[in-house]
Amino acid sequence: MEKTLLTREQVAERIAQDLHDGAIVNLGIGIPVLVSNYVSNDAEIIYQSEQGVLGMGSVAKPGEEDPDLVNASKQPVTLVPGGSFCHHADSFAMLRGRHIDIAVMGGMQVSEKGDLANWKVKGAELGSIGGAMDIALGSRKLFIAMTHTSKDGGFKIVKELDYPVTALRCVDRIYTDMAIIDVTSEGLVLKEVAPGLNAEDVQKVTEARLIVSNELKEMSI
Amino acid sequence: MEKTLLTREQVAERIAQDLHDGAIVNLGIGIPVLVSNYVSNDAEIIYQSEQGVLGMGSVAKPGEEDPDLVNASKQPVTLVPGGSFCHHADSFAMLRGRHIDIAVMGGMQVSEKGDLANWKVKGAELGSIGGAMDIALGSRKLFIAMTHTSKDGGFKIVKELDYPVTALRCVDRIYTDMAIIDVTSEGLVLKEVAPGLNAEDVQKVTEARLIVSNELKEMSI
Amino acid sequence: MINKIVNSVDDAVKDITDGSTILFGGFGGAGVANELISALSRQGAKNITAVSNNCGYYEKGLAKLIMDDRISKIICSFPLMKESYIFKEKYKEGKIELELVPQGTLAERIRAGGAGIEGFYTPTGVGTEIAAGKEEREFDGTPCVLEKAIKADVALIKAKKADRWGNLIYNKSGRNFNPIMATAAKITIVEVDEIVELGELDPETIVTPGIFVHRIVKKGGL
Amino acid sequence: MINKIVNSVDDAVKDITDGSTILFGGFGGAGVANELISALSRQGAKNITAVSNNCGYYEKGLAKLIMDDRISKIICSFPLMKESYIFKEKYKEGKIELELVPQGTLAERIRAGGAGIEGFYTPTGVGTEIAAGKEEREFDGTPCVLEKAIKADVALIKAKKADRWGNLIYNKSGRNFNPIMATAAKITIVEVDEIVELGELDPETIVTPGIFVHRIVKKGGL
Repeated sequence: MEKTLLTREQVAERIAQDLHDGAIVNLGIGIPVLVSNYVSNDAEIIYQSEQGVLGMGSVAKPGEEDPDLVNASKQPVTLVPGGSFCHHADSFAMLRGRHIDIAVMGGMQVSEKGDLANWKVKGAELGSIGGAMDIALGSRKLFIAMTHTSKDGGFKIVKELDYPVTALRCVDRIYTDMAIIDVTSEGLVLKEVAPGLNAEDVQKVTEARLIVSNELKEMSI
Repeated sequence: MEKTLLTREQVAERIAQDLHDGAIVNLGIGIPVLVSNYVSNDAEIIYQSEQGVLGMGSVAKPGEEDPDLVNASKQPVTLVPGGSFCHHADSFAMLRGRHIDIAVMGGMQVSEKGDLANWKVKGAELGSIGGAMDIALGSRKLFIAMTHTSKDGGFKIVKELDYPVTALRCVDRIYTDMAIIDVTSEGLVLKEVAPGLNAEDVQKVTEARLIVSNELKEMSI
Repeated sequence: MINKIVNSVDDAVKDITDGSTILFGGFGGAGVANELISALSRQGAKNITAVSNNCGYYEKGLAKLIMDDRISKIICSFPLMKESYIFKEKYKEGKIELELVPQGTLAERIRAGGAGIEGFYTPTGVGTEIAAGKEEREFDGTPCVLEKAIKADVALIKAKKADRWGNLIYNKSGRNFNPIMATAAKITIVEVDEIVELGELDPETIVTPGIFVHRIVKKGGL
Repeated sequence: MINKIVNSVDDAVKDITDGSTILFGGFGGAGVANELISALSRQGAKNITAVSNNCGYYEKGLAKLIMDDRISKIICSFPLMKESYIFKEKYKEGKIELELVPQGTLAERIRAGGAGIEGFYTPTGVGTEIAAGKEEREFDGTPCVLEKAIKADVALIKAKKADRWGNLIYNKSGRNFNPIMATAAKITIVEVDEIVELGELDPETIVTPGIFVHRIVKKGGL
């Protein structure tokens, strides 16, 4: 089998398999926002969005946009039956108060302790935080979706962050275009690899040491 | 003229004269709750009640009671047009956050610095606070309505509280059955006396020293 | 499919364990989950820490739980109403511990517990016996005391209408502590007058979104 | 009689002074008081501290105020959108100071300002550059940073409907920061789509009670 990396869509598809029926989910911008496209129609998932929307539906069709109904990326969206609106302090009471089952977010770096960097490039003067710091700490489970390495091939799963921290010890699971890795008290555990890859392929592009799960398997996409 | 003390109703009537059109007012139990009976019909006063009612109306008529619409004394009341409901944290955001123009409250003791005691009898094991501590500090103006002396003739307007404190330096004006006294940075200023009384009569039953206002007058009831 | 509707109040409270911290919604008699409290009375859990504005009336509801020595501690703002004589007796017998909290601080501590805020500084209580043992600090000349979040195992609340997701609306001042208590418990159980179809509640008017609700029972049974 | 309706946006903002701290409602383009901000632009007040989730788009609204060097400091969570190029230019020129705040902390600081809470402890920001210089403290094993209330001179907010008391309802996620900003300013000025009779808004559905509102102007004029 050829060693190909997963596409962004395939990473999103794989994450969608791990959202259980009834889950309350916050999806960040980038790969995460694609996840909802792959959720089974049998599962009733409630999407929360930081600007005060619980029960966010799909992107609004042309002609049906309301400039006052947007997602976190400021695109016009819809609301599903059962959805509701609240103000920003109440929305972040949900996000900070551990009421969100799963948040899926992009990442620039994740450390072996589960520390996350994703709001500012190393050495940059400016960055935007938005809801990232609150959501990273406040969600019951935090999934990170990202490419396994940076564009120039640099490590993103590292021993210690050298990018500005978003939150410490917050990541539960990392989904990359090569692997699924759990953050545990023992360290990073390699759970699944992309079709055609093996543990060694993944370790080579991972600065932090990976513990290979006894149940290591290929992702099914 | 005979030296008679004001009735509870007369104290309430006099306080009502000092509520301006448009004021947002919180009335405590006892004399304060009577105040609304004496407000001019020309004035639009909005009554806030701690359990989450803004725009509280009169006591409900028999047959029109709703057990879910009560005042702070747990009596059935009504809501006026323009009134609204909110939850307890939002209600105390109003009360603590200095959004109430005038609160009127009963008092056991007031000190010359404007400290208030009204939640627990001296030496008692138990007392009820309710909203008193929040309202005393959080209102823009705090009016105290009380008898000038205790039942056994003891001082209630004192140099230092010896009853348990409700809040420090919170009282703006004291209305008693004998006088109206302002708390100022200079000390207590006697502004008005009940018909037939003079400053000396009031000072005799007041432990704290009273500064007699140059504009001292008889209350008009 | 999400369906938080439970068949009976007894089912709804059956797994509450001894030693639980329980939030009881209501202000006086307004917005009290009477049937859930009766079910808790039948259920038997003891050594409960209760959080409630009042201490129950006569020998019913929360007062019955106190009478039966099921409540070991109560956190409240207004314990002394003449209808709360059971509390007073039990307090004098040393059967129940009291943590007296100003009403606004009680509300804010519960809200903080639900919002992931661990503590806050309020001017309320400075210079009073409530501040004893608490850290004081000045902010721009305003002295404040540090108060800590209240988080609970269970909330027993009352609402007017719910849908199967647990979205709630309330009736008038029956709202009171209920919406904030809903946010601060691991398991929030709601007694409602009416259950409606999903989508029937106007999204602009939902006071408690379903995210904070775990079990719904209809008053008087389904 | 209480009547908070003002004839024009220019009248509504005319007394805003140089050096004011101003809360700007909205999230992206949702729930932004565009006409009030344009009026403020005409009005001329400068040396403003702005509190806003974003830094304005293109060369309009808040971005125009920044372009005209009217904003000396901005407190926000998300300054870098590609449409916010004016902010970026002015920041690089040293013409505007930035206080970057996590979005939830920004919301909570504003809410605290309106609620008389002077400071609070949040886990958000611990171990990040946001925590620099802030007090840290652990609560039951959760490390937190101390954040302080934001209080403002003026709030410029957007709502859907108002009555003459200033009771407000909003449109969908146009709600966002507007209700909390309404509570945290000495003068809250609201731009609304529609003014209705007193009593027309359902008391159960009013999001911002009139107690928090001082001036109302109708979008597009009366």
